[in-house]
This record gives sequence, structure tokens and C-alpha cells, in this order.
Amino acid sequence: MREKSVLKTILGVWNTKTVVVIAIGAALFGVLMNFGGITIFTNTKLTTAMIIPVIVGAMFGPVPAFVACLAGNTIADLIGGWGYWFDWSIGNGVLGFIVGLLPLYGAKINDGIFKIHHAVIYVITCVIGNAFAFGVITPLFTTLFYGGELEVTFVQSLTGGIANTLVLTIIGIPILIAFAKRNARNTNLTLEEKE
Amino acid sequence: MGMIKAENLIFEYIRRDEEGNVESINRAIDNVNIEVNKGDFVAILGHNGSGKSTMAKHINAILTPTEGTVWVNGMNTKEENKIWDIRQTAGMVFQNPDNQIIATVVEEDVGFGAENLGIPTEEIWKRVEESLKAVGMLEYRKHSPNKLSGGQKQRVAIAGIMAMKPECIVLDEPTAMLDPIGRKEVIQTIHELNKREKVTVLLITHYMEEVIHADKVIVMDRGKVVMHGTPREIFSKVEELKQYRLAVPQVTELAYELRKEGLEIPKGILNIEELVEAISRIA
Amino acid sequence: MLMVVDKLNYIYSPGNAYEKHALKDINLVIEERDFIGLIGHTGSGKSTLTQHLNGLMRGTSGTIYYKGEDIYDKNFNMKGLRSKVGLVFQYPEHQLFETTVYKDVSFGPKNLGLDQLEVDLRTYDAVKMVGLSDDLLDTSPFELSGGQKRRVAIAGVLAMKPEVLILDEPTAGLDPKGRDEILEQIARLHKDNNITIILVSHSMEDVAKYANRLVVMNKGEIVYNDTPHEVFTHYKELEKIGLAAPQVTYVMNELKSRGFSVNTSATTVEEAKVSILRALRKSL
Amino acid sequence: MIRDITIGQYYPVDSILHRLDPRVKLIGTIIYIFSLFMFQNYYGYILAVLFLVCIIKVSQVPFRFIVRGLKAVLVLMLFTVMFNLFLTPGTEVFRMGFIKITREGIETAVLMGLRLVFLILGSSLMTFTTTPNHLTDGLESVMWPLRKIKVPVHEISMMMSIALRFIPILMEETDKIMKAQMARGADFESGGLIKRAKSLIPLLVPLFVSAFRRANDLAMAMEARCYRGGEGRTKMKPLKYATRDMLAYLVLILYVAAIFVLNSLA
Ligand SMILES: Nc1ncnc2c1ncn2[C@@H]1O[C@H](COP(=O)(O)OP(=O)(O)OP(=O)(O)O)[C@@H](O)[C@H]1O
Ligand SMILES: Nc1ncnc2c1ncn2[C@@H]1O[C@H](COP(=O)(O)OP(=O)(O)OP(=O)(O)O)[C@@H](O)[C@H]1O
Ligand SMILES: [Mg+2]
Ligand SMILES: [Mg+2]
Repeated sequence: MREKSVLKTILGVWNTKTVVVIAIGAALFGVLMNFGGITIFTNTKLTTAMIIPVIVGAMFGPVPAFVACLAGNTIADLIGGWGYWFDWSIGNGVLGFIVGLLPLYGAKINDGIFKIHHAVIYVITCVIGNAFAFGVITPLFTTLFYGGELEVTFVQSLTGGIANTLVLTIIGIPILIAFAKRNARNTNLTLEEKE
Repeated sequence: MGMIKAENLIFEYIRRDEEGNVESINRAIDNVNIEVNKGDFVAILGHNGSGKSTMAKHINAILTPTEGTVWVNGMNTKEENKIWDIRQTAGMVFQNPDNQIIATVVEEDVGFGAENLGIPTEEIWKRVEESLKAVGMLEYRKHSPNKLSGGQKQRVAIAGIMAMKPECIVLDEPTAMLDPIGRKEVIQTIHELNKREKVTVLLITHYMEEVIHADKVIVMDRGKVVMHGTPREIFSKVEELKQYRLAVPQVTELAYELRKEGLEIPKGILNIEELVEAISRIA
Repeated sequence: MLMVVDKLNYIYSPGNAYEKHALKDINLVIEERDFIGLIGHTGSGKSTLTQHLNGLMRGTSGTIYYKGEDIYDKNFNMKGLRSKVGLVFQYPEHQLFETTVYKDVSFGPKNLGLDQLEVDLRTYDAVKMVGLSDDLLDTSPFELSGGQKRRVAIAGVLAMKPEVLILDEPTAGLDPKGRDEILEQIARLHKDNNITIILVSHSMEDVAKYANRLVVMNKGEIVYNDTPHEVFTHYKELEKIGLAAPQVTYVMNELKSRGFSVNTSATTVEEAKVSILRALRKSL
Repeated sequence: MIRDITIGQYYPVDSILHRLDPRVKLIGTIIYIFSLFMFQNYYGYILAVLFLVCIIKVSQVPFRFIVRGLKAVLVLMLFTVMFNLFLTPGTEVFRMGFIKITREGIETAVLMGLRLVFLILGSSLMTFTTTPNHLTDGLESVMWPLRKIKVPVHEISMMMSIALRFIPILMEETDKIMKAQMARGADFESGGLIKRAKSLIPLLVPLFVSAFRRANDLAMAMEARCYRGGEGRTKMKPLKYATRDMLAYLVLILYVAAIFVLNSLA
């Protein structure tokens, strides 16, 4: 089981369950984006939605995380009714991919493994991911799709990136720990209840 | 002819650590032998964690035996190329109605299974209509499932299975999340399908009242089948049932208590009329 | 009079196509040490009412008094009320989130801002009250069985030391023994710890056995508010609003109509047994 | 509030636009958005306005509903306009202290602002007139050729429809868990940013756990109903073009032609 190839880990496991998890993850992303956040700035919220790709990534790999994020942002736009912002969807997708890399550096939440050095790597990927996704990818696509001015996107990206990093570390790490613990030994839903 | 047959069935949930070594083994089903005939209505009782759901998942080939064999209409569930035939033969309804409805319109959800089978469009429409009628939900065909009550949603789920024309339906606690009226609706629907469409039914439940009309009751305890017989036979063994963390319907309990007090009341009273009859006969 | 609900109304999404008058002029008095069974068809407003009782929802009109204080008063301590009126939702184990049982149960007391010693004390107490053993405190709640999880969740609310405990279908999904165990536990809390209980249930047998008073809701209104015996004599009316009486009530009524002088208000197996035996002895 | 939210702001009336095949509307929207970037002069914008106004009239969706979507991105729009207004170099027309406005600045600002407004109006009109289900069907059908390059088109559309089905359920769940934790004294509103973020953990863990439980259940229920991807699947409601759809395509072709004519005018 150990020597799963890197490529396979990146692509993730694809079956009915993956499709459903991504779908429900994306729906939750949309819900949280609209209702579960603290607004700082338009298009920029201290949103808890970004935790979803982390969890999806932890369980299914970065590509499913990417898709969940991309679809999630599109659904958020759909619920919000503020038009479609594919530049942000793609940026979020890329961020989802990067923060969803967990299995690649050995943080196997499914098997209850999440140690301190994993947390450190995780924080680093969050910072890099945000910088790359919103510093490079989103502005790139903004100009490509909407011909928008880069300065605006940069200001937004900066706030968005900082907020995301905050959420991803402050909330993300405890949640990853909780999930890892939950999965650590869950065979025993044993029936014997001693009075 | 047997619809379902389990022979020396053993199933173990195995947990492995990082290196892939076995960390723990949980034997959820322990050497079970059962046989269900075509057209039967069989109920399965058992405490939480007794292996009922694990058993049910074997019939639909969602799980395959660790040891032993399960046959569904003569097909061995271990044969990979039969898996879709098996799933079409034995449909499955789950506990939470919300978690098994896929589409946002009732009729589309009912058609989902039939679409997967590659059935032509016109035929799907016909089947959807028939199955919705069979569960009494035809007038809701254009509704959104979110606006239905729990019992109605569960009936839609049953219709979805019916549209695949299965010969057998396995229901895993279909009434657990419903209120009494919803529960009654669902149980009635299942009985009707059993009688009218001759569908073999396997019903898993924690509600004793729901099994009194079954043909046969199976009681599970820690992965083993510990009792089986008609409802009357099963419910006449009040003490034994209690030992397995189960109970009997309130009338049965009352009859049992009266009997203990020395009244001449037959064992295994199942409904109000029987008890009233029995008491009238004494006086 | 611990709590008084006075002409309470609640309307969901007023002024919109989905407007729903969920509570209509509710008047209700809850006495100290009551054990109330709250019954009604699905969508009758039970959950809506219970969420008003601890201030999670605010009535559209009318008010609620807790120990004589108007809870909608500006100076009323709403957070205090939430700790005094504990609410256990349906499938409460789905809301567990901490990594150990101890942490999860102590979540409530910690939010109250108590010192560590008091938090510890309450946590241990609560865990004991629901009949869990101490050695489970350090395990993850996700590793427990269904029944144990349910108890942890109830303990989490008990640790707030509520004076009133509201439980929304606390036995859903458990096997019969598990159901009995939880209900017995609740009855013990009522008796030994003087906690006022409001039990929302769909099982007529259960409320008949444990409650001293039944509140019956229909389409947002309270239609009966009386002892179980009294309420279940109206079993024909109850059937019209989607409810029923316990099976033994039907047995007793049927026997009565056949000329037995039995007590038709019997609602539990024990009462029915005594009454039938007495009637039969007389007729022999 | 939560049970019956209309996702995607679908506005239920029976107009021609509502009845159009979703593929037409999807392609139309894409063409419209592209057209916004193709204009080389102001005539183009006049055309875009006229076209949009006509379509809105046909759709029977009240104007105020459509404009509502703009409010959400008002700040963003102001920012875009401001940036362009103040930061574009060129011929100066106005100066106060260090703020200076240029001719080119005004031009780009107006252009940007308009483009943004039409972008939002155009795309939200599609969601106003198409149910999410139809949209998904349309999307699947429009993207079908992409299957050749290994894009999992069927899976994507399946994902979208499952997501749509679960949005109201998940909202209700969020609400329920929040209330359950509030009953235990949780406080989601007060405190600084970090404290508030932390207070969300008791909400999020159960929410995720429940979402994954649902996903597990649903995946099992789907497989039990013989779901095995898009291969060999038939459709209960296949999309079919009607005459009105052909007419709509014709209108679109005329619109595109008009763009080219206008562009060559200047
Ligand atoms: N996915 C799983 N992984 C490991 N162990 C499992 C899994 N599912 C069930 N078990 C274990 O298998 C045993 C039987 O479980 P099963 O779900 O079949 O019981 P059940 O009779 O359906 O219980 P309930 O009445 O609570 O639904 C239990 O001990 C349970 O802990
Ligand atoms: N968030 C909501 N928005 C709109 N209507 C609602 C909402 N929640 C509940 N309702 C409606 O209010 C009424 C009362 O609902 P409530 O949940 O209080 O019923 P209940 O008696 O608890 O039912 P159950 O036995 O199913 O739990 C129902 O008709 C329901 O449809
Ligand atoms: Mg089960
Ligand atoms: Mg309720």
C-alpha cells in the first residue's frame, strides 16, 4: 500500500464516492461562502469554505480538491447571484490543489496520521498556495477573461490571500487534527455498554 | 426456489496500519446461514451493531463475504461480472431518506436507476409512472423532494427501486427517521408491494410492531442468527428477546404479564383483537 | 411557576411565499419538577416551541417568563437562560466535535466562563449522571457505540447544570434496550436531581410511561395539556390529528365495550394488568 | 428561511426565454460576454445595451430583480472604476493636490464599469430564466465533445446536480448544528477575528463529518441503483431543439454580424 506512485496520489482515487464527495463538498463550499463567513471586503471574506478542499484533498488527493474548489466557487456564484467570476474560481481551484497536497507529504488523515511536521509543511503550502493562486493565477485570468485592471485584483488578492491563510491555519489545523483522531481507530463502534 | 441464500457467511471488518499490517479484526457476521424464499416477507431484528446492515449489504453485493457464500437468485455475489445483475435483482432502501435521493425533481429521481440500466426513454417514463403509482406518490411527480415529508421521501426512494423492476427489496431501517404516520405509510407500502407485485422483502427494523405481519422473523445477536420463526413464535419468547436487547409490542407484553399472573392466555399474542378475545374467553 | 409562555406566536419567513405560522397563541405553564411529554404530528411546531424556550428563537409576538422575568427584556441575560434551559437536539451525537469525551462534555461549562475546577467537577458529574464510566473520558467520542455517543451528547448539555432539560426524540435509532436505558436515565435525572424535563417523543407508550403531563400540539396550537390518562381518553380525537393512544388503552376500551369493568384510562402495561386482574376477579 | 431557498435566483414565469433550450441560452450568454470584449467603439456598447434590454423585456423578469445582483459587487465595481480613473496616465483634465484625472482614465473607467455591469446582468439573466437542472443538462450537452480529450463531462454534470440537490439540506444542517452549539453556550458573534474564527470549529467539524456521512450514504445508494458512470446510460429527459431554438440561434448570428459591422464603422 505504501508505494503508491506520486502521480496516482496526485490524481486521487476516482469512483462514485469521489464524485459524490466532490459534489457535496462543492455544495458546502457554496453554502459556507455565502453564509459561513465574516466579510472583510467584496469577493473577500474570512470564509470558512476554504477548509473543504483541505479535507477533500486529505482524503482523496489534490485533483479532487481542485475540482471541489472550482465547482464550489461556481456554485457560490450561482447562489450569490452576483455573476460568474471564473478568474476567482480558477484561483480557488489552484489553491485547493496546493492545500490538498497533504497525502503527498505523508499526512494521511484517513489513517489518522497528522504530526507536527505535517502541520508545518501544511502552513507553508497554505502561504505559497495563496501567494501563487491569488498573486499569479487569478490576476492572470482576470486580464484574460475580463480585461480587468491588475491593481484591483492585486489588492483583492492580497486581502483574500491573507484571510485565507489565517483561516486555513487557525481553523484548518485543529480540524485536521480532529479528523485524524477520528480516523485513528474507528473499528470499534462496539456494542457492549457497561452500566 | 430460494431468492436469497447465505451459507456459512462470515464477514470481518479489517483495519490496517500504515504499513498495511492487520491492526484489528472485527467479525461483524459470524457463520450465518439463512434462506429466503421468493415472495417471502422476512424481518430482521437485532441490537445496535448486531450485524444487520452488514448482512444487508451482502445481498446487494456492496460487501462480499470474507468466508462462505451468498447467492441472490442463484447468482454468487463473489462473481464480479454478475454484480450489476445482482444489484438489479435485489434493490436496497436505506435509513436516511435525504441521503438516497439524487435528483431535484421526484420523477427524475425515480428514473435514475432505470437510466443507469440503459433502458429506452419511453420505457423509463412508463416505469416511473407505474412505480410512483404503486407507492401512491404519482401526484407529487413534479415536486422537489425537499418539500416532502420524511415518509413521502422514503416512498419516493422505494419507487426509485421499483422502477428497476427488482425481484427483491432489502430495506435497512427505512422507518428509523420517520414519525409514526410516516412509518405506517412506509410499512403499508412495503406490504402492498409484497402482496401485489410479489416482491420478496427483507425488512430490518428496531420497531417490534412493524414485524408482526411478516412471514418470518430472524433475530441477530453479535453477528449470529440466534432465533428464527414466525412472529408469533418469536414474540412468545419474551424473556429470550429481552436477553438480546429486544422487546415485544405492548399488547404482547401485557398478555405475557397476565399469563405470568396465571391467566390462561395463549403465548405470542400479537394484536389488540387477539388479546381482547383471549380475555373474553376467560371470563 | 418556573416558566410561563404567554401568547407566543412565531411566523417563519413572514411576508414571503413560504410564510408559515408555526406557533399560534401558545400559552403554557411549566412548573418546577414537571415531566412534560410534548407530542404532535410532524411539523406541528414542537421543535419550534422548544427552541423558543431557551431563547434560540425569538417569538414574533407574545413573550416567555422565566422565574417571573420576561426573557425578551433588554436586560435579561439570554446566555444565562441557555444554560438554565438545556436543549438536546435530535441525533445529538452528530454534533460532537472534540477529540476526547472530556473536552466535548466540558465545552458548555467552559463557555460559561467557569474556573477549571468547577469545569472539571461538572464534567465528571455529568458523565456520571448519564451512566458512563470514567475511563471513557479520554477516548475520542467518535470511537464509541451509538448509545454511548448519545449519552456523551446528553452529558454535554447536563454539564451546563440546567434546571430544565428539553430532549427532542432522545431515543431515535436505538435498539429497544438502548431506548429503555436512556429513558430510565432521564427519569432518574428527574427524580434524583430535581431537573424539570420536557420530552419530545413520537412514542405514545414512552410518554405515557414517564410523563406526568402531556402537551399535545396540532398545526402550531396546543390542543391538550393534561395528565396522560386524561389526554388518552380522547384517543379518537388524537387519531384525527395524526397521533394515537398506547396500545393498552385500546385494549382497555375494547374490553370495556364488551362489558368488563376495567379502567379505560390505563396507559401502561402495569396499570392495565392490575385493572384487568381486578375486573376478572370480580366477574369470577 | 432556509428550507426553500431558490438557488440561482430562478424566477418562475413562463416566457419564451424560459422555454428556450438551455444550450441556446448557454451559448448565447457566452457569445454575449465575448462580444463585450470585442467592441472597439461606443456603438458596440449601444448595441449591447439594446440587445440586453430587449432580452430582459422578453424574459418577463422584473428589472429590479436583475439589478439586485449588482449590489453584491458594488464595492468591487467602485474600486475598478476608481483605479482606472485615478491611475491611468494620459492627458490631464482635472487636478486637485496629488489626485489627477486624465481623459484616458475617464474613458477606461467608463468602459470597465459598463463591461462589468453587462457581464453580471448578462450572466444572471441566464440563471433567472433557467432552472439549475436545465442548466446542468445544457452544460453536459454543450461540453459533450470535450469527452474526446478525456474531460469527465458526465461526472461533472452529475456533480453539479448532486450539489444543487444538497444545498438546501446542507443549509438546514448548518443552521441546526449552529443552534445546537449555541444551546451549549457557543458564541459565534463576539470577539476578535481570531476568536471568531476559532469559535467556528464546533460548527465545522460536525458539519464536515455529517457531509461525509451523507456522501458515503449517497454513493452507496447510487451504486445500489446500478450507477456506474456515464457509460451505457440512457436519459429520461433528453434535450431536443424546437423551432424557437433555431430562431434564437438566428438572432444570435445576427447579433454577431452586427458587431462586425459596427466594428468596421470606426
Ligand atoms: N465500516 C465499518 N468499519 C468497521 N467496522 C464496522 C463498519 N461498519 C460496521 N462495523 C462494525 O460491524 C458490526 C456490525 O455493524 P452493523 O452496522 O452491521 O450493525 P447493525 O445491526 O446494522 O446496527 P444498527 O442497528 O446500529 O444499525 C459492529 O460491531 C460495527 O461496529
Ligand atoms: N426554517 C424554516 N423555514 C420555514 N418553515 C419552517 C422552518 N422550520 C420549520 N418550519 C415549518 O414550521 C412548522 C413547524 O416545524 P417544527 O420543526 O417545529 O415541527 P415539529 O413538530 O418539530 O416536527 P417534527 O416532529 O418533524 O420534528 C412546519 O410546518 C415546518 O414546515
Ligand atoms: Mg444498521
Ligand atoms: Mg422537530
